[in-house]
Amino acid sequence: MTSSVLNIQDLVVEPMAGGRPVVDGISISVERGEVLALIGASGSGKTTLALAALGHLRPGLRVQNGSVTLDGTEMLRAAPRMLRSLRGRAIAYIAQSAAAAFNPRMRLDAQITEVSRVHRSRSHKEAIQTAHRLYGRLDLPNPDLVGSRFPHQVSGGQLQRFMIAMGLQESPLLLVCDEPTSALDVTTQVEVLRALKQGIADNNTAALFVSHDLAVVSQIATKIAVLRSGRMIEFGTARDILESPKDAYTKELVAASKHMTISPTSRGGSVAPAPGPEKAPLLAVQKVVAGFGKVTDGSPSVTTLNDISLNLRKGEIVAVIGESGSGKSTLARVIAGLHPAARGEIYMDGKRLAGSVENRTVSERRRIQLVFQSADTALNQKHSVGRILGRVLKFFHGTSGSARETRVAELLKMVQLPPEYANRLPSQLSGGEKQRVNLARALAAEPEVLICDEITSALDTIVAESIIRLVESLSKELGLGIIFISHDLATVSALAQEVTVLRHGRIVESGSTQAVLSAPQNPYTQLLVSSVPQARPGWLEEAVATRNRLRHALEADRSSQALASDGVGNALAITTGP
Amino acid sequence: MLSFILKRVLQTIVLLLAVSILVFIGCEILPGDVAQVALGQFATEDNVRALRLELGLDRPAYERYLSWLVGILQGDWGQSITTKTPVATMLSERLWNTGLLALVTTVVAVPLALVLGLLMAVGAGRTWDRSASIVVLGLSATPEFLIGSLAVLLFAVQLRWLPAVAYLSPGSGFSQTARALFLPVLTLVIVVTAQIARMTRAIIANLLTQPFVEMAVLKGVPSRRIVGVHALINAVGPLANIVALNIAYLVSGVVVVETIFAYPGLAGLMINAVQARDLPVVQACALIFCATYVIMILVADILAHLYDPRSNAQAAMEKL
Amino acid sequence: MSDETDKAKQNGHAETGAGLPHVSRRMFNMGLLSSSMIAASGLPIIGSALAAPTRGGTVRLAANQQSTNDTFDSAKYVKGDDYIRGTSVFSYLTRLDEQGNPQPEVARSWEPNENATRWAFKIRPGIMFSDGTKLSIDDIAFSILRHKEEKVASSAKQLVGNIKSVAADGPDTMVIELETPDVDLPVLVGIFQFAIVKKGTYDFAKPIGTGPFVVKEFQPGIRTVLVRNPTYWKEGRPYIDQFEIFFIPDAAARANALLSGDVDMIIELRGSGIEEVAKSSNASVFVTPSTRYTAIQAAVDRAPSNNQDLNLALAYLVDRKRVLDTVLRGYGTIANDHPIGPKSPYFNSALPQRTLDTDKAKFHLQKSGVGQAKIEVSVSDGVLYSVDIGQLMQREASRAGLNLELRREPADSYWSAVAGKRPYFATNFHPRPTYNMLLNLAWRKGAVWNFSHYENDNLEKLIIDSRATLDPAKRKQQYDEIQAIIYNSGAMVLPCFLNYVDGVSNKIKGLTPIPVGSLGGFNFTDRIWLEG
Amino acid sequence: MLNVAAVQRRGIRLTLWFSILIIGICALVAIFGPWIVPHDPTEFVTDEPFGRPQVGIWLGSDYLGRDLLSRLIDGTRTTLVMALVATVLAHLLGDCLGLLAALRGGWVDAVISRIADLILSLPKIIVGLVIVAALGSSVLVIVMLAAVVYAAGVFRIARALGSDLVGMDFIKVAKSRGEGPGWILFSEIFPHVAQPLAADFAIRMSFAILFMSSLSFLGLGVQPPLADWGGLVRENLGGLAGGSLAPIFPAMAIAVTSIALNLLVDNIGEQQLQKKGA
Repeated sequence: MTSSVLNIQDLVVEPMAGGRPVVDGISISVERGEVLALIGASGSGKTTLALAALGHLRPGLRVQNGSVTLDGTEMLRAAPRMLRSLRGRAIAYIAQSAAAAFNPRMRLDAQITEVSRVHRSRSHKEAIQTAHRLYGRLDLPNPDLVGSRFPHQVSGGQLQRFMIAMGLQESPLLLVCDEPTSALDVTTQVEVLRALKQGIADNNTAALFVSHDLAVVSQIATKIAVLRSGRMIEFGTARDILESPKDAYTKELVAASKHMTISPTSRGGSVAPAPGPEKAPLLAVQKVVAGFGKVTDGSPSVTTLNDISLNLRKGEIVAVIGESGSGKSTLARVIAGLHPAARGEIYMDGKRLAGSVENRTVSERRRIQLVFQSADTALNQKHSVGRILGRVLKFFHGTSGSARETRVAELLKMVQLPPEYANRLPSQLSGGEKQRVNLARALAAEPEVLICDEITSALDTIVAESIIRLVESLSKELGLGIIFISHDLATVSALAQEVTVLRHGRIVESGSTQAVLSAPQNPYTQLLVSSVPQARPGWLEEAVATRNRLRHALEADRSSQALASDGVGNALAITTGP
Repeated sequence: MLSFILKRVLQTIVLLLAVSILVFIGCEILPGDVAQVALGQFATEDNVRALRLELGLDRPAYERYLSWLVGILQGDWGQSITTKTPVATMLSERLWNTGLLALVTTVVAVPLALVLGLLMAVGAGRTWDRSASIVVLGLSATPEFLIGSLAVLLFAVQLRWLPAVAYLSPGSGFSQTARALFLPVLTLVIVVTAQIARMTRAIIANLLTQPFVEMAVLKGVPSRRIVGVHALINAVGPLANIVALNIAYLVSGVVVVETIFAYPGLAGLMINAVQARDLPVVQACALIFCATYVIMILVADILAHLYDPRSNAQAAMEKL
Repeated sequence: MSDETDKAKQNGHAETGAGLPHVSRRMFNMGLLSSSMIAASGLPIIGSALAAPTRGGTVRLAANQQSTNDTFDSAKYVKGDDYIRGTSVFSYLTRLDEQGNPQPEVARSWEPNENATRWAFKIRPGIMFSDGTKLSIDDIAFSILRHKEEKVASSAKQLVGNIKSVAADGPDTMVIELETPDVDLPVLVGIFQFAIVKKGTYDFAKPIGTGPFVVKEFQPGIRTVLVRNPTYWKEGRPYIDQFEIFFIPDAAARANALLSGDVDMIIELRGSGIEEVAKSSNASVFVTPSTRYTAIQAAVDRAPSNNQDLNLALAYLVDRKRVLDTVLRGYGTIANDHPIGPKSPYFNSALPQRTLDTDKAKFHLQKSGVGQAKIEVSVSDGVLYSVDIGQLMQREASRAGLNLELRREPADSYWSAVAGKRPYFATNFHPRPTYNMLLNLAWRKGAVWNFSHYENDNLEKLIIDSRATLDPAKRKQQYDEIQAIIYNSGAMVLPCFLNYVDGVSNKIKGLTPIPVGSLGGFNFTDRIWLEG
Repeated sequence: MLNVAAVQRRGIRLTLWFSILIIGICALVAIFGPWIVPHDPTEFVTDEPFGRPQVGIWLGSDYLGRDLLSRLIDGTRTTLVMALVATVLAHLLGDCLGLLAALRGGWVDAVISRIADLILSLPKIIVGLVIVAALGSSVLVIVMLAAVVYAAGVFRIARALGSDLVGMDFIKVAKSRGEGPGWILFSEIFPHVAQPLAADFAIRMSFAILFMSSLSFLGLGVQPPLADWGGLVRENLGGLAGGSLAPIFPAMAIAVTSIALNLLVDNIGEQQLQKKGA
């Protein structure tokens, strides 16, 4: 026991307001040089457990029972002074969102060396040197200069690496990483994961690694603890858990993570209907240019979409793939009429659609429905589910009274929710349920074209998979044409017949899913494909190797694009550095 | 940065122009013109006509406004209608008095309020914070005429320590001036400190719920550094704004304190001038008040800009 | 009452010219002016002749009305502090004494012709202006006649109307010719407006006078600083070196300033400030009994205030005793709805004193037939105590079943937009050196301050005739009738005469009350001194 | 340092109850005033100005010898009704314009924002003095004045709240469906901003009470014999030097009500914060 860096015994954390404990009697220990992953869906108590290791509880929570010992110190009962001296020095924390965790108005160097400063462990000069050394090891460009920037002046992936540097600055015994990569794009995730793995290895640091993504965890963890509803349901070495999960939930988790990898023999291609070539597509996007600012000669001052064309047939699912800043959400809005294009046309059934939703007919508006990424913001939190769906019915179909109630129940059934959910508020639903309501609302209009904008990205793996299945079945049952926008190749590979890859507002590759994913032509598509996490040993190293191989081709491509797409490439431009 | 300031200055000029037109129309609408009001009880039709002629009020309104505007653009504030002295002369002493009161109050109240607000935010939720919050809230909710009157009653009438009226006689020395200013400054300091401290606490306490503060805690940064450095640099913008609003209030809104302490300041002059329908003086006061407000807000915005690395200003400075 | 007016009509044309103007002058004036009330109020008479005056020191006065209208142009004087500034910087031909009689100043003596239409004034020689030039009769003539000029817009325009000419008659004699006889001319030429200025002066930004002080600093609405005029013609005067005026508009703040010793004199104490100063050991209440009044007037040329019964009902709805005790704190005299003070020899004691009488009020209300119609009475903070008197009246009105509502009007436009323009409104009036002057200003047809627009041929005639009546008995009779007419007209509810109640530091000596204004009739700066 | 919730709970409950109690009492007094006044507020109960408290005249008499308690009760009604109406009007005006400006943007937003800036840049009290001088001091004028002056502040709050929301996806959903501005404003946006606006309402009302009191204190209040709290302070301020508490009681009423309104908002705000944290 005493040799453990961290030892948590029978920890019970509960909300002050009463209710089910958030952490319910968990005991774990982390040995020197070991990486323990805590895996679970949101609400499983994994973050609370990780923060307890630092002797920290979020407001509104209290410890009901248990002990947390860090290197022999009881963290839950330590004096504030003691805690302060340990935090940052003996135990360091890496937060999920680096963008929120860095003070926006302090320079990065100052924030990273602040750890040394408050612990008076070394002189300012030494601290700076240590930090710059770390930057170099973490592959940050221009290690001696980049730290004088402010957080907003570096890219998200770089910021996350700065956070790792901050965690490693004082070479702590234990590094607590709270979903350090889940807010990142897949290609960035590869870089950060590698940096983190490197950092841990260099210092022989022990780590507590919190994640919902088994594939990510599998690359870095030596042991895995599976949490569900505040309890630890399975514990073992990474290999044991991945290869022979015992608990049913763990099995489901492992299975989902396997589904979520690219399989060249996916269902997608085979179910494609054979449309007659003479028939006009249901929806056609032709040479669309869109952006922000004043439009001169059909090009806006900031271009986010450039020369985009796309066809969608009835019953077909077309995927649009791209990372943040690729313009994929803008495309969704252009089609939905929320963001009029500067140039180019959109046709539905051969009829040209007006650019702005105000100028479209009611029927045109009804036939195209957009499902937003985050159900939290897309559903009005103050309206009940019944009201949300009912309004659409009333608006488009004039349905009211008991007919409306019946139809609401039908819609809920369609998205596999019980009819009594009509009386609930969105805040009373889980993330997956909310996304189902979000879908149901679109379906209530009885659309012909459904645009799904990143509808699974905010969801846990298992839930995401079930939503994908739902979309797939809806497409079949209702014969909808679906444009499925995602950053996640794995999701798409299981669903779409056609795929279009966007980068910096341009189409870099498109074609049938099978063709594009199994034999990508464009280096960027290749990078994307290789970056999709896989729950097998050695994937990370392969991905890094692919990345390094493609780097050159990508950078050439990038700089030429950055000129054209002005502004979007800002964050990336810095990688090449001054 | 420069274009930002230029744009704001332009906006300010338009705003001031709008105010001057508004004031002019307002004075035209007011019942009774300067001649009637000046003669008051003694106004007869003959008198009024004669005085109007004497004051040049027989000219049409737009003509009078334009000639005033031309004057202003040449730096001439015009002449008071009632006293026939240049407005600039009339303003000078009042402006000095008002400025002195505002300055002294600001110098005392702002640091006091910021420190108090920070201390309350550090101890947010503790007994000290709760009791201080209630005291501060109580003071900010107490009408200033009560604070002022009680202060006079206690310090001037009962204890005889300080003068009851803030009469600054010409050539009075420092200690005399300090004694005269003490009670009005005290009253205003109480009012202003309570306001700023309350807002400071709210702003800082809100910042303390930010993730970067949790991160700092988990880095082992002590509370005072979190509040004094991490939170404070993020609070510069809103704090500057609040301080600016309070300073603008000190210049233009202290009618009540001027009344209680018989302090000859600008606000009193403006009311006086409104009552006498002395348009050039009203205009001058209105413009000074409005300009103070706008300039204060502008300074606060520039300060916020300078402290915000995301703004262009910071980028521009970096380039230099 | 008709009997009385008839009698007045019969006796209207009294003989004129007989009698000795000089001897009877006292009778022409108000004659009520004795300082007996000061003793009664427990205040020692300030500055008895026993103590020898000392020279030097600065006296500070806090005035009550702050305004950027402050001026040295006597044609535009409107406020007490203007008068004080005027009497400090300028000299006058005559000056009223404590009894209200004109005393020589720049004029050493005066003599009228037999019907008082031509007056000869002997001018004191050797008086110098503060800029070193010599005072001439031309200057004095200009000082009087400029008030007739259109461009001067003088508040004394009506008063100067009776003066036909002013001219020198020899080196030290000045002759004033009148349109109609006026036995009170020596009083008239001493009023504040007739300050003696240099001939041709129209700009008073830098005033030059022959008074006890010269201007050191003048900031309208802020302060006036006056210093001793070394060439003042009165030997040894003024006693004080410097005199400052500034403003404390708030009555409570003014009292506090006096109590804390920040000022030496204040104009107008109010409410419990009076008691506080009275209790204090370093300052005293300085009371000047006077016939200043605040009245509720009815505009009799419009509805509903042309209803005489309604007006009389209002007269019975004022609790005069309560006004005197509560509002005025006893510093006043109960009045009987006409402007003649009870201590005046002209006072008509035959008229029954009106008191609060709900029954009589109800009787008149019944007769008036107003029923539940809303009657609005305009009051203002600019009219001293009118808001309080209005509230007392309103309370009694509600008891008598009259729907009376108060309208508090803004002070600044009160005289131009309210007084005389609304049915019922409060007015206040400072006493004039003679009642005749007051009646001419306030009760003649078309007179400036005839706010009630009350017109009565008989009254008109009585006012004109009494000015030329030299026989005291005859005059008394005329005044009795005048009072009866006003009393019965219902045009004015005048509950109380208000004393001037001021505050003076105990250090100030030599101050005596003169019943035309605050603090020695606003004319005191050359005779007060500071106790050693 | 951040774990302060436990300590706060008791304090919150206490001040919350205090504020509810005070506001409740004020409301009851305002509603039932005419039935609970011991005397007619315009009646002279004693000949003595500033009489000491005694049986039946529990707070003493005012400067004209009227019962101060009765006048205070009567003033409560005047003060609160005026402040309430002014605040309701300010919010009606400010909320509608603010949300509209946020939704519409463009020139609508620019014009209304500039007007609001203009109003905010002028000193309130002085504007008040000028307006009252021009239009006379009646309840209507004062209430409308306060409403307009405070509408500018409400506008800014409502606009800021609205601006945060108009970018939200559920608004886009409604827009893409083709919903009109009426539905979007009142059905989609309003439920979200109702609570912060209600909090602003309480704070704003305390401002309005203070503002109107200051106007009354400067002599521009309601018509006598009616008096709001500020007017009562002014009327009786002269008694302060003589040791009378007559001006203190109404001044305390102003302060306590204002404090209660602020505490109410603070507490509700903090409770919500707690709910979020839990």
